[in-house]
Amino acid sequence: MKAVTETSVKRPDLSVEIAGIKLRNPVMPASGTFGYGEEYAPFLDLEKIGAIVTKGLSLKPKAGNPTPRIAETISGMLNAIGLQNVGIDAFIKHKMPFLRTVNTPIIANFFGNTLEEYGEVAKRLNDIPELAAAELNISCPNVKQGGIVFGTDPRAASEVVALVRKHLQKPLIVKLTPNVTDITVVARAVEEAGADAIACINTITGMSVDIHTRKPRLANRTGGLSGPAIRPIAVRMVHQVVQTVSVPVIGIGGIMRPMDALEFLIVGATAVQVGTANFVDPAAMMTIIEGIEAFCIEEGIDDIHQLIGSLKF
Amino acid sequence: MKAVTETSVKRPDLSVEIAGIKLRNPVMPASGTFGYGEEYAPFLDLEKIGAIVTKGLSLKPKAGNPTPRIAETISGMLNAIGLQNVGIDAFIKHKMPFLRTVNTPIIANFFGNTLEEYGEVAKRLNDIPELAAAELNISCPNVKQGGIVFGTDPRAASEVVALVRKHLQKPLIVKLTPNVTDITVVARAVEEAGADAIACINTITGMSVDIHTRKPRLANRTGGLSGPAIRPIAVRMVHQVVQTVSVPVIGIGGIMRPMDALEFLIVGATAVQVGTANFVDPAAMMTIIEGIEAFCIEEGIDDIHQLIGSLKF
Amino acid sequence: MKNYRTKIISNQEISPGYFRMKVLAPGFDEKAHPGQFVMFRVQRSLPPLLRRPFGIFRTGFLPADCDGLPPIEFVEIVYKVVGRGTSIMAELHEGDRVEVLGPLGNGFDCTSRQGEKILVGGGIGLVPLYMLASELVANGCKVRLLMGGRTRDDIFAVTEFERLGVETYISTDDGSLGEEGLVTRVLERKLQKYPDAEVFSCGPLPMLNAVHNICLTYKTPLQVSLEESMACGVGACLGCVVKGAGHTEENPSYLCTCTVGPVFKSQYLDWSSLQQTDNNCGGCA
Amino acid sequence: MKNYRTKIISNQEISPGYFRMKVLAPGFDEKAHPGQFVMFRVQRSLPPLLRRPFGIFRTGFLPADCDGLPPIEFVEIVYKVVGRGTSIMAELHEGDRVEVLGPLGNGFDCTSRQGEKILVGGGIGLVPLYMLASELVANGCKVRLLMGGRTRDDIFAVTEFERLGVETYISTDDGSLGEEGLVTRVLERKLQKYPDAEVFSCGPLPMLNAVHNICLTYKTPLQVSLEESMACGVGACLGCVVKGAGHTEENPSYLCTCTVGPVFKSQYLDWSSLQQTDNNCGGCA
Ligand SMILES: Cc1cc2nc3c(=O)[nH]c(=O)nc-3n(C[C@H](O)[C@H](O)[C@H](O)COP(=O)(O)OP(=O)(O)OC[C@H]3O[C@@H](n4cnc5c(N)ncnc54)[C@H](O)[C@@H]3O)c2cc1C
Ligand SMILES: Cc1cc2nc3c(=O)[nH]c(=O)nc-3n(C[C@H](O)[C@H](O)[C@H](O)COP(=O)(O)OP(=O)(O)OC[C@H]3O[C@@H](n4cnc5c(N)ncnc54)[C@H](O)[C@@H]3O)c2cc1C
Ligand SMILES: Cc1cc2nc3c(=O)[nH]c(=O)nc-3n(C[C@H](O)[C@H](O)[C@H](O)COP(=O)(O)O)c2cc1C
Ligand SMILES: Cc1cc2nc3c(=O)[nH]c(=O)nc-3n(C[C@H](O)[C@H](O)[C@H](O)COP(=O)(O)O)c2cc1C
Ligand code: FES
Ligand code: FES
Repeated sequence: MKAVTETSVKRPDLSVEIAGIKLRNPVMPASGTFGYGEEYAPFLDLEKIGAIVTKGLSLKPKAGNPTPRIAETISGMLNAIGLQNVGIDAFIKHKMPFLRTVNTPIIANFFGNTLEEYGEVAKRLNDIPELAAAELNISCPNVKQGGIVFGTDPRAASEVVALVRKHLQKPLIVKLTPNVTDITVVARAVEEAGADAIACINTITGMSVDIHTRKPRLANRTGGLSGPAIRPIAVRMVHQVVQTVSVPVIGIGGIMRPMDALEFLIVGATAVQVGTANFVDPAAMMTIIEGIEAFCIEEGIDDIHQLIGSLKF
Repeated sequence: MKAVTETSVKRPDLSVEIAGIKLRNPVMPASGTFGYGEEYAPFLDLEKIGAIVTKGLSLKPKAGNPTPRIAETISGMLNAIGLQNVGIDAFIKHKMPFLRTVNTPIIANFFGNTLEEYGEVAKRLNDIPELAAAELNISCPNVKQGGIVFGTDPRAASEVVALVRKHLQKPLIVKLTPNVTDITVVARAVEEAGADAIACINTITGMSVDIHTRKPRLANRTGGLSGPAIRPIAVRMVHQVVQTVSVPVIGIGGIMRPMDALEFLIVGATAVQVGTANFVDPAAMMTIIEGIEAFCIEEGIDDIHQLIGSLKF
Repeated sequence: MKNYRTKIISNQEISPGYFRMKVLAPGFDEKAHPGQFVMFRVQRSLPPLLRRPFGIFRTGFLPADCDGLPPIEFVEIVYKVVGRGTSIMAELHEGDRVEVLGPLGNGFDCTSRQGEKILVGGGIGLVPLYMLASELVANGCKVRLLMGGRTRDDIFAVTEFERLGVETYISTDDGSLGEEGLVTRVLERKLQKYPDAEVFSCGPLPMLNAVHNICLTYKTPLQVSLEESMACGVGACLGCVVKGAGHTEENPSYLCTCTVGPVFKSQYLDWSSLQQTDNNCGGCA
Repeated sequence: MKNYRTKIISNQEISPGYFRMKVLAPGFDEKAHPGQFVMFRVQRSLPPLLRRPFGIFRTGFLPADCDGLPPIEFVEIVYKVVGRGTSIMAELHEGDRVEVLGPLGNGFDCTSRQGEKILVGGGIGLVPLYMLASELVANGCKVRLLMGGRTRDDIFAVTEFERLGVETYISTDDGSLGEEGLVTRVLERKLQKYPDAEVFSCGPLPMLNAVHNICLTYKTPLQVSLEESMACGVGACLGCVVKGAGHTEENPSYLCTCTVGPVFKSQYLDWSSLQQTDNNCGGCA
């Protein structure tokens, strides 16, 4: 990474807008890999990243799954945390006081166990003035409809987005699951139902077995695969979604290095989220931001928008 | 790997039956990664592997896609060969004479560009007496139905399997695509339509971009992701399919080492196919077979069926 | 806590399969407490993807390389080669670049100066007990260390513990060093003799469980250091939880091993679930 | 052809960014033909996943380690560090275990003993020309080698070629060694002088393309060695194809670079598609 000195080169403008929120740069953490922000404050300057995205919140606190909850795979990891979180009340009471002091847009990721619950959480999020936007995780089983995941059925996805849209007075980002036949169908459905932006992808369901105990390596049997292993799949899906919708898209999946983030931006993502990489290097996002900047300078790009969607065929 | 001497230990019985064909062991190549068998004859004894699976055959020769057709990703590779193959006639004329001399079951992988073509190829395969079985690749775009992939639509999948079943007088293995929301739905559909066995998974669609040229690294833009990166996804899908159908399942996806093959067997695959690993080590299947045998001996297993489906919860 | 992008000072095999590694870490010493751990990044390239957690064996200073320079501050870990990550670590050399995140977690509470202090370590579980022992000795406590292992290869650092003034008792399953049998048998004898003792333990789960049961019987306070698979080490991923005492399905209590632990007072843990856990992590924290 | 699970004999930097590696390979010499290549497996662990193709620079024998033992047979490659795999290779040492699959592919046809032989190599494209030159010399042909590079760093093995009795002509883009300018300018001059010459070439695609055009003009027979991304190297994956002369959408002709090539007679190739190919492989075969 080249050092960039103000005097020698003009710094490229990295700022982007997602769902009406202005971000100083297009790099933010992926939900569930950055806690509630405070956990990583010792390791990087939270006022240098584009936004802070919280762990997924639900109406009531959620305990999550039994352990083992994580297992490493080749170039990836499986997790079955089970959406453990403090719940919206404790979030407001215990987590917001810190977040309020940080001059960076806060995005609350959230979910519900039922359609109604999604609506309820959306309403409660309106009570938090400092919240810049909400990110709706539709990769959750629909308890009432026999556990089928909301986000795998365009109709259910559309329904939950419409309901949330009705209740939420904040910009709405909808986060898609990759475990679908055609992600463009779901993307179109949630855009029509009122999503201001689309984030993709969430984890891909996977499984790993310990051949000696002959047990699944996760207590939950299956879990979500994240990390570099899934990046080519994520890039493909972001490419497809960008071609389909007109709202901005946030690219997620296996971003570890600046060049990985650049791949997503080039196929048309307006911003990116960094997940598993935070565990590997708590300052990963800083390296990625600096690397994007250095790349822009090398390529003579003075506004990141010249890069976004610049894929050639 | 421990050396196994006849005198010291009884060799475990590794033989399995798939769709009525008896295999000496459960390890065979994945279609498209082993040419027509002859390519790998200098590197391993073709009479030591469970079966030989050919490159996908079509009615007419097929040229495939422009290059670059392959790109390496982290722990995986993308390919967009585009099903280049010599066609069924040249296969019979130029490839069968060699294959006929090998005392190992031959499985012909095949596909069509239309429903009718699938039927035609199936008929032609009947003309090859030495063919032990046929493996139907339904991960191909349905030219007539606007390019939607047969295998992603349970109805189309069922239709093509039923038609092939009608024409084919050989055991029929159906190979599923992982690019679906719920692989069990397709698995059930093809079982009901007459599949004697199910093979899964084919490659997962992915994409990779060269950030300097800003072009996709494959001329075809997207390609199929294979190799270790996809293994957790493949294990999960094989697990799901095994729970759903009663025909035998062949596990495929990222198998490089004996322990990888064992994972698939433990979740319930009756056999496995080795793909990308052949490129990395042309004798990979030998190592895998020896490793499975050594594992059985260590664990006191005298028949591989004690291992198959022995997953504990 | 901080991510040290740093270098290896030394990396030596001290017993078959056990290595000690010193890593340059300015400022580490004054921040570290006994029982804390670090997240170690083996190398910049994959695999492994995730960092690996290791207990802090000790921190300290080496003489400066040259007059006028400050002494060289290090953090030392002891690790057992069990899998891919630790195998790669065993191949590292002085001067190799590594990253160490730490000190992390809540360590042992050694504020009580009363009574005998009995430390029970099994195998690699000896690691966090060294700093603990030295702090307890510094506090003026009488410290006894019961070291257990499968064979004599699993017993290390005996002289170092003794140099602190700790009384050591060794037992091995095969009798190849010290007394033959389980370390827990020694513990029972000691507790009969010192009814007002406080126990600190780290080791494989079956051992910890036995220690817990013995301490229950003798009504002895116990602190244990636990091990769970970890991705982040800082409370962000929620991968490393254990069930707290009073955990129920309706009113669940999951505690992060990385932030609430790795050291827990035994009464705050749900021991019935720990017994079931299939945590085949081998070693300890 | 065979997969040699073998060891490195030596691995040296011969020019900035260029390395020569000798690998133990009994039986290789008598099988290898000029222009063939090997698939090299960098290491047993990932990454990289796939093997990397390298032209055979030469094969040969070193004196036995001890009287009574057979001489040590080796295959030698020369590689340029361009990415992840070659960077790892540059770190390998004598004695490190590697796997080499080969010899693979169809090499140069050097059966014609008539006329002058002009070899044109650009950068790493010099590699397969060494064995070719020594075979041509052995056949009694007069061999001239035109070596091109961006700077003098890209020119290597000059003395070795000269020792074969080859006349060498060096040109570099920046004039830092030999003549300033493109190697193709030298080729034109030579063809004017030797109208009945046969040309053999390996190098970056723009260079090959220029060589092809010049040879067309002078009606000189040309063989070129091409490079395509390869997964298997044995004709199984069909990843490495190039379009043959007469290729059309309706009547396509795709030739495997790994089995039909890497050396092609230029008239059998579809040069218009080659020009478009975005094969940024840097070097050559
Ligand atoms: C808080 C804490 C402190 C520890 N302190 C020490 C110590 O001082 N010395 C020491 O030798 N070991 C210690 N361990 C265990 C050590 O982290 C594992 O042995 C190491 O991660 C194995 O890595 P590997 O790549 O070699 O093994 P792998 O190939 O990854 O796996 C081998 C075995 O190690 C277990 N394992 C893998 N990853 C982890 C993980 N992140 N956490 C726990 N277990 C894991 C696996 O379940 C498996 O059984 C500690 C663990 C924790 C949680
Ligand atoms: C038949 C043949 C013979 C060759 N002979 C030589 C030789 O003698 N000396 C030499 O230095 N190089 C040779 N090459 C090129 C060499 O294979 C690549 O430079 C090498 O694979 C790059 O590996 P990497 O991991 O360092 O680069 P990567 O990080 O993989 O990529 C860096 C660059 O190398 C290209 N590349 C990557 N993989 C391949 C591949 N499998 N085939 C071709 N290009 C690739 C990429 O397109 C990229 O531009 C030959 C290639 C072929 C096909
Ligand atoms: C431990 C862990 C917890 C996660 N929790 C959530 C969550 O609460 N809500 C959510 O929408 N996504 C969650 N995710 C998914 C990530 O936000 C992200 O979509 C995914 O990990 C892919 O990105 P990566 O490859 O960069 O990690 C979680 C991922 C991990 C690894
Ligand atoms: C180069 C290449 C070509 C392939 N061609 C075919 C094919 O013709 N027919 C088919 O059914 N599958 C084809 N496949 C898919 C493989 O058979 C296999 O399902 C997939 O690669 C996953 O296995 P792996 O991870 O072990 O490679 C191909 C895969 C590769 C890498
Ligand atoms: S390891 Fe991530 S929360 Fe404890
Ligand atoms: S490299 Fe596989 S066919 Fe040529």
